[in-house]
Amino acid sequence: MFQRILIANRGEIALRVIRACKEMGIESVAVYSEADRGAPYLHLADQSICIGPGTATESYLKIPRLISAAEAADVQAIHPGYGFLSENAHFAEVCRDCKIEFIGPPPEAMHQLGNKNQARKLAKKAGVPVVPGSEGLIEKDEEALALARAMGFPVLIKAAAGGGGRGMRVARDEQTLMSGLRSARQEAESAFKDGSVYLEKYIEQPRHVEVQLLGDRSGNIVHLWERDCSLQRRHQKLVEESPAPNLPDSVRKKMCEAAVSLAKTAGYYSAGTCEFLVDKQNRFYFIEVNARIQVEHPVTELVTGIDLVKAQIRVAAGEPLPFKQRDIVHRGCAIECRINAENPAFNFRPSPGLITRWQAPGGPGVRLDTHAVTGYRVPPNYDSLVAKLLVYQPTRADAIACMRRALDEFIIEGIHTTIPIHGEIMRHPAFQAGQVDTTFIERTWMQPGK
Amino acid sequence: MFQRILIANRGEIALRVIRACKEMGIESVAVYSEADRGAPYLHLADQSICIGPGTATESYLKIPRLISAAEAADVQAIHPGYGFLSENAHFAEVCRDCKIEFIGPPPEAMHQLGNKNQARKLAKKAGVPVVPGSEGLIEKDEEALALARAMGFPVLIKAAAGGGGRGMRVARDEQTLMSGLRSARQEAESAFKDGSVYLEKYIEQPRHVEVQLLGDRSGNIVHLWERDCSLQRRHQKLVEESPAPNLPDSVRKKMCEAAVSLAKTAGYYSAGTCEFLVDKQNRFYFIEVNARIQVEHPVTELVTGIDLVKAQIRVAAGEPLPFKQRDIVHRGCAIECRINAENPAFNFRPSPGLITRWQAPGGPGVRLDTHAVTGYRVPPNYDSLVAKLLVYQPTRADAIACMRRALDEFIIEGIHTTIPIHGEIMRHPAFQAGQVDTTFIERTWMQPGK
Amino acid sequence: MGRDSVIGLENALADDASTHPGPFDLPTIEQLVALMSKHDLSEIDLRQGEQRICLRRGTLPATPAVLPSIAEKPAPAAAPSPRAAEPTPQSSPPRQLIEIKSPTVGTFYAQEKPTAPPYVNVGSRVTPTTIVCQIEAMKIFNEITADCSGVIVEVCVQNKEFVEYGTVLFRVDPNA
Amino acid sequence: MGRDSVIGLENALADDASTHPGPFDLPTIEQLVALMSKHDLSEIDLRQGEQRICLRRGTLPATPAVLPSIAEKPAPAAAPSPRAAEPTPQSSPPRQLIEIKSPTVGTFYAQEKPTAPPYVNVGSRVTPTTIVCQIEAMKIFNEITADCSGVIVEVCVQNKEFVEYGTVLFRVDPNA
Repeated sequence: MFQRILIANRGEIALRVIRACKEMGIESVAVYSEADRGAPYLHLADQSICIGPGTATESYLKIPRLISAAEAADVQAIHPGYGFLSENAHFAEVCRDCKIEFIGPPPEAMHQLGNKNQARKLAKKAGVPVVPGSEGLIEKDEEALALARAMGFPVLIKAAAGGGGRGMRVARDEQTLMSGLRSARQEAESAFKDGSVYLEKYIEQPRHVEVQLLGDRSGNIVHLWERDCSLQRRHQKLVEESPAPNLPDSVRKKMCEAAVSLAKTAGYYSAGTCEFLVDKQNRFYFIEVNARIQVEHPVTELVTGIDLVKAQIRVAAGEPLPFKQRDIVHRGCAIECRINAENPAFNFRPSPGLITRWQAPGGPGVRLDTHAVTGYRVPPNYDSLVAKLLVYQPTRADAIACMRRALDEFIIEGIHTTIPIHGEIMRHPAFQAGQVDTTFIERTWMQPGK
Repeated sequence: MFQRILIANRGEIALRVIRACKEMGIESVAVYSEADRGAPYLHLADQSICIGPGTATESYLKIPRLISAAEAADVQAIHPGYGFLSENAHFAEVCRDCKIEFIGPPPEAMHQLGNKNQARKLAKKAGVPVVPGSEGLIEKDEEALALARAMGFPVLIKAAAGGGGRGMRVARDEQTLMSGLRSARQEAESAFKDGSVYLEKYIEQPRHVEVQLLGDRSGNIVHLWERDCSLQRRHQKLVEESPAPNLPDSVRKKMCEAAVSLAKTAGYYSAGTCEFLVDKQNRFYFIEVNARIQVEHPVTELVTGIDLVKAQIRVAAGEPLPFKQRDIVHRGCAIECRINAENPAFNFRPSPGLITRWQAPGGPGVRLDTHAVTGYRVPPNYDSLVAKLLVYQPTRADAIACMRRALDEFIIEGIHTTIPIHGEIMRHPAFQAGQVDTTFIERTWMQPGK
Repeated sequence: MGRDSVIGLENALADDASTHPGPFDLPTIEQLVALMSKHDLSEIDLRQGEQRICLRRGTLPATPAVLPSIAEKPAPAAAPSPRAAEPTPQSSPPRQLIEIKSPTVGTFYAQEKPTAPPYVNVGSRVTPTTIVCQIEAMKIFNEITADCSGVIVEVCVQNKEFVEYGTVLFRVDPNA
Repeated sequence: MGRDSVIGLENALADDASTHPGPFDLPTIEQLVALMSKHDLSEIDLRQGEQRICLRRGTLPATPAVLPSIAEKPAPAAAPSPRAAEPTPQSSPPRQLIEIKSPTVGTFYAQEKPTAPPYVNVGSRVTPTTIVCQIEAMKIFNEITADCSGVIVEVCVQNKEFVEYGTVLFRVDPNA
């Protein structure tokens, strides 16, 4: 096992890894930017090193400085956390070249899965359903028509060079398909000087369900069941839970097996997540693989009793997984609410600053992962996540009741947070019924006026 | 189900019941003495009523005032918590007379189990082993000799009117028995004007192991496995855990079954605990039944996933238990450390006062039950428990590592607490090996000098 | 170094801005003016988006302020003493009155029996042994005595009202 | 010196931000003004996007002060009892010295190669382009220039010592 690990990250995930190290008897080395200087969680590490100014590109994203710190501190491994360099295959390779273990998947798998097209090909190869669409560009309207008929309406017309919704059209029948192709081409032409478009099955109000994967280097890859992350705002997850409500067990099993076979095809190991879209008929489509530990990993830790960060470290140290698929039992229901330093009343504008009061909830079924304390100043430089509030209960109804109770107890002063909207979500009949999709938050709370 | 419950208690257990009520959609009515006026947990109740001055006998122990408050608030039930009136059969009867449900066992069972001799008789009737001894007083030395030979040395000579160790002798052989009888009788005679003594088997360095019981009113009584509470100081528990380390599974099962049969014999329902002494040969002897919820109940909640306080309330409302014995599975290992406002460096002298900083631990596997926050003043009037820090992990080694980590994160300023000694306990080889008994704390840490 | 403190300040203001973007009130102006004269300020200029407060004092080219209604205020610097200094006035009784508090928890009864008149009214003179009311707890009626001398100036609870321990029942003027 | 109190102010401000919402935060202004008179600042001008706070004292200065200069500003008036104002006396160098800090993380090398003499010693005169040392990160040697003019009065790190970002490498007296 490693004697010393450097954590190339900050905030709650840095603290999460520090905690894992402490419990495993491994020394932890934290790095920090000047914006994070003096943050309380740094004192919990055995050593901490300043690696640059607040700007991430000059600190948490600056590979040479991280490697220098790692070499100076004489660590055997680096944990990248999530975000920053966590999915950067080049960084993983640099670590390998410097004889430092990268606590994550093999660079080769990161390369393959990092490229959307390659990942899509890989998924097909592994027999994992992907969102149907034209393999290449659409030359003639007839192709589009044939393809649309084949996969069924509605379909999405996308500009090859597109972005930000420009050159994008939803076609619900043959007529709107024809007109859509025309207008999309024109718009794309004028916007990107490239009128080429392609076609994709349009999945209306989908759910976002992902499967947690864990593998060792001897090819034992298991899934730790799914998480439903449909509650998102601008693709930012707000609430995650497991199990996915109202998901037929047959679908759930198929999805988990699909994720495992994809991981095996990619020669994957360590922790990772396979994301799917699920349509109203509970058909699931592969989106992408997140080749790292995820923000919402504690949801899975609660329902399986398996510590994912410790598992990552053990796998990186060459140990085999101590369990097989059949040993992994899913029990009860876990929900996570992301507490962000944002002001929901003002279109979730960031609300950094000094936390003048921090009074955390507690008691039965409550887990809180946070680096914040009273007197901590949330820097404006990074993402606004200040805490992950989780509950674990026998049933979903119990979990929702427990989360409501915990949110009511949570007092944070000095900054605005997402606590109020989480309270509304937990009290919303649609959420209580498990009838939400990725458009729910926008449809329900986002007033364009604000 | 009840619409409104009054909580006839204070501090962390009052908050524990408030939380259960909130999650069950029941209104909670808190009562408080002037010493607890303004305590933060009171704001979490739907209503709070001042019932008297700080002196417990004039507030938390004052039945008429509690009943008046209950009637004024129009509650259907009263939860007594632990301590105070929780094991007072008379209070339970008064509640019944006032048509208020007492959330606890039936008064009849409380009467029987409240009396040590009756409880001992009941245990024998239920075939539960008790500490061997003379049924009545010892008249002649020959009786004592015969009995001692029968149950084997060492034996304990106790003065009938005895107390505080006076008129008490340990006899390890026939000779010391004879001399012991003589000196004990003399000492008792001079101390209590009553020289009568009796004989009891002396159990050396025993472990304290207790079984959690839960029953409904239709006679379904189950056990929720055991807790080892051997780490005590002056009979005050400091650390509790489940499962009991190094306890043969056969003994464990027998003990749990014995507890259930005793509860059935007593016509018991609601939550309760059956306490045993376990000797070096893993023979167990009944001590007493605690006819209430206990401080350390969360240990059992963690390893069984069953919420004991909610269960108490449901049973009081007439609901049957939703599970049978076979449904109750014990998983993993849980440890509780009692954080008391005491100064271990000065013989655990109480350390009430203003908490100027309260920074709680968190992250995976940590549960914290506390009514304290930064700025809370611990009143000198009541017991010194300010927090219960619990961890839950797959193995005992993991749990100890997690508890060490959590204790290291815990920052409390303004008062002294038992955190330092818990840190030492978690690092002590004897504890890590599960080789401790009820004399361990005194033997290891209590310097008479201090 | 100086820069850091600006960031802190920006946060503070940004926070304000996001919290309550309401209009500013006259007390604010009054206190600003008080600040100006107290610290010999020559100018205060605050703005946020559309809003602006601009105050000048002393011998300076008087340029018109953006908000006329506010611009009138500063000139004479008739600074009223800062109200902020005053502690918020408690609704507590004048110090000379004595409070008779409930010694228990229960129901307050002003009369011995429904037909009888109240034990005391406003204006009644009481001595320490005077019974002022009864409080019923669990069907038991406890007679409450004044335990002080004077004249009842206030009856603080309604007949048959539930009272907590320590609830003020009457106020007595010992000097009347 | 002014530095410490400004930082103190920073906290106070963010603090007030939470407790005293409102577009123009009086506690903020009050503390700014207190700071102004305490350090005899003639002007404070703060803005962020739409927001601006501008305070002036005494007779109008010719040019509006920019904020970074606040720290230097209290030349004459702040001379009286500056240390008294200091809550925690930092072990920072005398004001007139310039610090050359490490722009990266790595190993400090005083010489170009083991055989060569150090780039600079105490007493060496440097100009902005003078190479003062190398810092090695991942086998790459970065030449560090003085970026200031003056005489080296202190070499703060040992040869081959690991330096964090921002570690002070040298102290330079610009007036020598």
